[in-house]
Amino acid sequence: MVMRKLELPLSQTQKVRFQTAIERLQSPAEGHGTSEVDDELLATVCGVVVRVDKLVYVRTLRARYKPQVGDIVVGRVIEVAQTRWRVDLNFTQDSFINMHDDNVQKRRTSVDELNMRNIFAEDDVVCAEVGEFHKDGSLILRVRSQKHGKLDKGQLLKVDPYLVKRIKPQFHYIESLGIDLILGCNGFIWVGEHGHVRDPMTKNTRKEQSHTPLETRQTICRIGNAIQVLSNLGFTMTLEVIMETFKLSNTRNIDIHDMLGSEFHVLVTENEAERRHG
Amino acid sequence: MGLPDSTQDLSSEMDVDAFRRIFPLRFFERHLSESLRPDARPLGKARDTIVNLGLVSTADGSALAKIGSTTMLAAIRMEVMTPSTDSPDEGCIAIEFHMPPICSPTVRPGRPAEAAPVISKRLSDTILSSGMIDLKELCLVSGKAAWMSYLDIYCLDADGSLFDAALLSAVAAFSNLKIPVVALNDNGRIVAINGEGEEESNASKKEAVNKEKRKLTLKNVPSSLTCILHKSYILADPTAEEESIMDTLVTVVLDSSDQMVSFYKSGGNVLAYSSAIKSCVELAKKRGKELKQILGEMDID
Amino acid sequence: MAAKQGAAATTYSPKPLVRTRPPIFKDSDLDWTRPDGRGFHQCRPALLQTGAVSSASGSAYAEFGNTKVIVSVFGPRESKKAMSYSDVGRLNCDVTYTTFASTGTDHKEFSSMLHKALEGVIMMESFPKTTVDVFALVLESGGSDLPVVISCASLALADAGIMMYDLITAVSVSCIGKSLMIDPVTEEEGCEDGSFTMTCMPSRYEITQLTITGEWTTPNINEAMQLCLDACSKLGEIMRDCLKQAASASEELT
Amino acid sequence: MVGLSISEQHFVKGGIAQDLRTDGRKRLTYRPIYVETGVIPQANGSARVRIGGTDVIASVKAEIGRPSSLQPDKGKVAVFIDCSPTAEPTFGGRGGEELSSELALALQRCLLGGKSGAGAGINLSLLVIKEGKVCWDLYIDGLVISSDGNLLDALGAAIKAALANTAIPKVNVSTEVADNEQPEIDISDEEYQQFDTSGVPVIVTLTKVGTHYIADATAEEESQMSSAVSISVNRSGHICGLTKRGGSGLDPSVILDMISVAKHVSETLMNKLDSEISAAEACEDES
Amino acid sequence: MEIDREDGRKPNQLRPLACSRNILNRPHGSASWSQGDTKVLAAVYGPKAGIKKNENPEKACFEVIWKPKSGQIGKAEKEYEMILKRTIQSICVLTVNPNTTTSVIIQVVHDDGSLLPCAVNAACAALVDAGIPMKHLAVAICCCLADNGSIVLDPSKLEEKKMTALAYLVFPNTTLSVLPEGSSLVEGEPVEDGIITSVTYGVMSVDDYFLCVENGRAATASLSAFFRKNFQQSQKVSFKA
Repeated sequence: MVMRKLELPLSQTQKVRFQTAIERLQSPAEGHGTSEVDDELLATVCGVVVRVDKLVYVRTLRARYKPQVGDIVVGRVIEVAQTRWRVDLNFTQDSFINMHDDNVQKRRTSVDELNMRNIFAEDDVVCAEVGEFHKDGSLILRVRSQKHGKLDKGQLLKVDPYLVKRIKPQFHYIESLGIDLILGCNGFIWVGEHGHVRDPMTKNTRKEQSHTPLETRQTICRIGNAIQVLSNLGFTMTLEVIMETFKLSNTRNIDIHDMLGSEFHVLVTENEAERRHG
Repeated sequence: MGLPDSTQDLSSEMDVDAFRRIFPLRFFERHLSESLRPDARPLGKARDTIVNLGLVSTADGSALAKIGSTTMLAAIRMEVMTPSTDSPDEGCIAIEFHMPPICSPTVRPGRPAEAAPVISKRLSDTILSSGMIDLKELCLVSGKAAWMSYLDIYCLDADGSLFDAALLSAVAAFSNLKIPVVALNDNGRIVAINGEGEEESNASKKEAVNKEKRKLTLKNVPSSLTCILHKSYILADPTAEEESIMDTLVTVVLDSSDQMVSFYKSGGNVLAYSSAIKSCVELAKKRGKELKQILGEMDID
Repeated sequence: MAAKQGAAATTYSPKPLVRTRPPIFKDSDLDWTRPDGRGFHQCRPALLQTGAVSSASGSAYAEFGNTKVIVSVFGPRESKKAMSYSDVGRLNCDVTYTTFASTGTDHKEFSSMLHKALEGVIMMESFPKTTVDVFALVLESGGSDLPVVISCASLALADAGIMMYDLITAVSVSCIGKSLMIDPVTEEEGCEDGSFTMTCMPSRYEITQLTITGEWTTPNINEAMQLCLDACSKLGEIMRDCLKQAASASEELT
Repeated sequence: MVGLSISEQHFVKGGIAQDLRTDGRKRLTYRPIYVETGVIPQANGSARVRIGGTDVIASVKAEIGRPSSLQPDKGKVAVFIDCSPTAEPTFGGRGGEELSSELALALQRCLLGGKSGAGAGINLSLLVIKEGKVCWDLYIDGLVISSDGNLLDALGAAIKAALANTAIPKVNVSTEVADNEQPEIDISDEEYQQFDTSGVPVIVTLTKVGTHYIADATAEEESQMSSAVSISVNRSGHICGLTKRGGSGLDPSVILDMISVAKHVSETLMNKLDSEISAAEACEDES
Repeated sequence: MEIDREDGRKPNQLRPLACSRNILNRPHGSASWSQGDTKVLAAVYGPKAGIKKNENPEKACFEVIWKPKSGQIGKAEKEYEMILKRTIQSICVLTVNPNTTTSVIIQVVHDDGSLLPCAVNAACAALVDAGIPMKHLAVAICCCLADNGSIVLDPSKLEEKKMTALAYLVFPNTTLSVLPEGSSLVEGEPVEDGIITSVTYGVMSVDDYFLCVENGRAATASLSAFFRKNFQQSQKVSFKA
């Protein structure tokens, strides 16, 4: 889980700018995890109420994903069981990909069961669709289309699930940059080098991997850090906001790593205020 | 031995090691029928025995005993205690038997071996009841101070007949014991007087309380022999493999005048009849003489 | 007949608790002699022997001066603890002291330090899903205990036929005043200003473990490192000879 | 523990090789460091240090004690580390204990010098109130709240900050006492003594991933390390302690190279830390 | 030689015996056994599925848990556990219920000498009560060698302390066999003359030990008879019910 890191040390001027921006965003500085009902600020998630000057937000104890059938999710395989893979989705119950899922495996033999790790191994990052709820509350995932399956050459970011709205499409191919961006409904976001998702049937070819080109890597890092900043500030993740933040960092000539510093956080907040009001 | 024909045939075809693993009992019985054991010993003979003295310089007395592969390291540390009011002029002996994980594949760290406390108890019963050591010799100042000797025995390699080897190492450690020269200081505490040359601040000025008593007199030294009873065979000094295959063990402890200190048999499939007991006692007597000789050689140097 | 159990009685050792401390080694004072009369850069005579424990898969006994250590290796055998899937083997280490080995100090961290020293040199992938247990017992502590345990363990692993990239040898250096002393004894370790313990693979010329305590200048570190590397390669040769002897002895038997 | 798929591992390693780590840092760049002091009012000194997602607290408690007979002219310092299971579920069981004792041992090595007490980062002689009789015992407790790699550097920094924050009451000792009696002591309520932390070293951990080594590794990066060397360096550029983790071997020249790099990195880290500490102290005074 | 003992018994005389079985509800079998003031409760659970620790695909396993009257168990109790376990394993038929574990719990109610023999007898009665298949019963007796060289049976705690040596002996019970005479003879000695378990304390001559064995053996006849009578009685009761 990503911890809220809003307790950034701000210089005096940064503090003032931050406050004005927040006030412009929503007066009385309504942070995430709150909503206004009958002029009263109510907590919408369970957690600790935090006040930073005028900003009120609720730091959730443990934000968990609440799945719906049809959601596109990104998850990590945590166990290879007899005929299925257990996947971590940040959901309270177990989630599984079944071996006999059409697209994973056409025929199912005992030899295939022994070779399950050739398809998905422990710790692999996979993209899938929420298929159905099992009787016991556990979740069955589908790996249907060509877009689903194992994700390669990139990094996984974890944000609070409520920051990702269920807006399709969730797969984005940013052609100009050669980047794939998958906003999983469960708050797992994948940023990676563009490439066709490999057919799960093809065997792992670990040897042939080459390094991601530096330029692509820089873009991946920049987008990753943009998502990190937005998550820190509690702004909803959409392709537009992410790309805008990405561009902001580029135009302001901010070093990739400095994006995680206080100054850029304030900048993004100001920019967001500008955007909503402009 | 009336072995079924099938294995008879098998045994001629099979590799010896494989036969030993798959039909251990038959393998042994084959040997026994020819009055020989797999390690080429006759039934009543114990394995080669070695005793080394004074290996641990941090202890006041120590000995290493090896019977075949079974290895025991015993060391004694002397500390001072206030004797109990019931026996104001007697010291004490505390005996502990350890089976560290190095000694056997069955012992794992954190889980002490089941056998260790049992052997511990049998050793202290045997040593204390044999009268080998007069506890009065451990007295320093009557009612005030006496020696507490901590005897720790470590099994370094467990290959059967653990009790025999442990007892042997304990006896040897006591024969190696050199009691430190000590004096009583003003605070009523006993302090060591270091060897010559050393100019210790005030302790050296004190009169030593135990100038003469540097060694313990050992009488009625106990020696022990474990035997396996299997059918009508009696196998002296079994190895771990033999112990695991044939489960009836008899341990006879005799002292130097052939008095019986302990006759120990706990369960097992074979019952001990008078004739078998007598044979075991005879073997133990013979073994006692061997051990006496081994220990006697040590005493010379 | 009633066994007298003295466990409850409180006892004390008549020996003085304060170890006689050698005179403080002044910076200018260069004619200090080591308690056992060795030169500063001279190691203690080492006695190494494989096959000390018959019931173990492999074992070794090491005696460096008064430091006496036995190490047994068991396995590769079934992993006892129920653990998650692993396609490489596991290593389990345990170091214990006998009650008479030394006064006071227990070395709980030694087990994990031994583990760290060995894990890099063992080919874990050669025994998947199983465990190799390395158990050490310090019979007597006479200084530089951990290096002796580590070297002895590597010999025992070799005796057990566990696949390794190289032998592991370990040596420590004590810094007292301005002098560096290799392979220190207990008295020297007690009053050292700094210590430098190194574990390395002598044939591959790689350092696998290194711990330094106390304040060190770079030239001092260089000197200590060179001392240790030289000593380690010498020790490596001794260990190799020991293994060769054991091998030729067993060949003669068969 | 951090689990990464093969391709992610490859991605992380590739980034390090290309000198662009996943969060955009260069190999020897630290994440932003934030210091707060005085976070535990009951302690004589305390500090919280955050380095990226790693969050640790250190507290210093001083108690009157007796010097050990071997070193009558020195006080005593003990370091304990607790890895809270909140930081990671695996810290709950034996794994946490093992890590805690490993960290405590490494910190003791880095802070307390040799057995004779020479070269200690904390000047132990200053802790003596009356030689052989009375001294201060410092209990340094470290707590890992959240773990995202590089715990040792963070804890070392937190301890340094906590020591800088430490105030020890003045003690008056009755001068003339018989040889074998404990002197009477009087602990002042008002007068406090600041602790001199100029000699306290900083710890720099260089983690080797692939053929390169990096400073301030995240948990993801640590999961890919082949070995890591933690070097504690004081202001005068002397090495005060060194611990190597990870099983794989390093060439002696690489270690020497790492030591000189660590010295270099430590200067920037030390300055950064000092300014953060003084800023935090100022901040605390303000409020 | 015939001197009376403190409680007026003859040297070969046992203290009054009492045994009741099926006294506890939860265990599969239970018994209490007393010899004079020494009283021991035994409970048997099992056979139940083998636990990992002592799994054995070929044989039934037994575990013995010794509960002293008060306090923690020490080395002596551990030794008793081991002796009892091995004794029980030698009298039970282990091949009937392979890969099972049977627990025998011994609770000391009062210790007034001859504790281990008393526990063996109690365990034996409890095993019978639980219906564990056995080859034969075991009867245990304590024999002492007094200072004057005479042999005393079933000593009280006070007597145990005064003796120069003592032996705990366990024999098979005398069987009323339907088999032809000689078949139960082993090397010319009847089966019941063989020793299952022998534990001795103190120094004695080898001849004295054999004297102990002889006296103990003689006394086991009466113990066996008591066992038989006791079992027959309860058998009748259960038939009536």
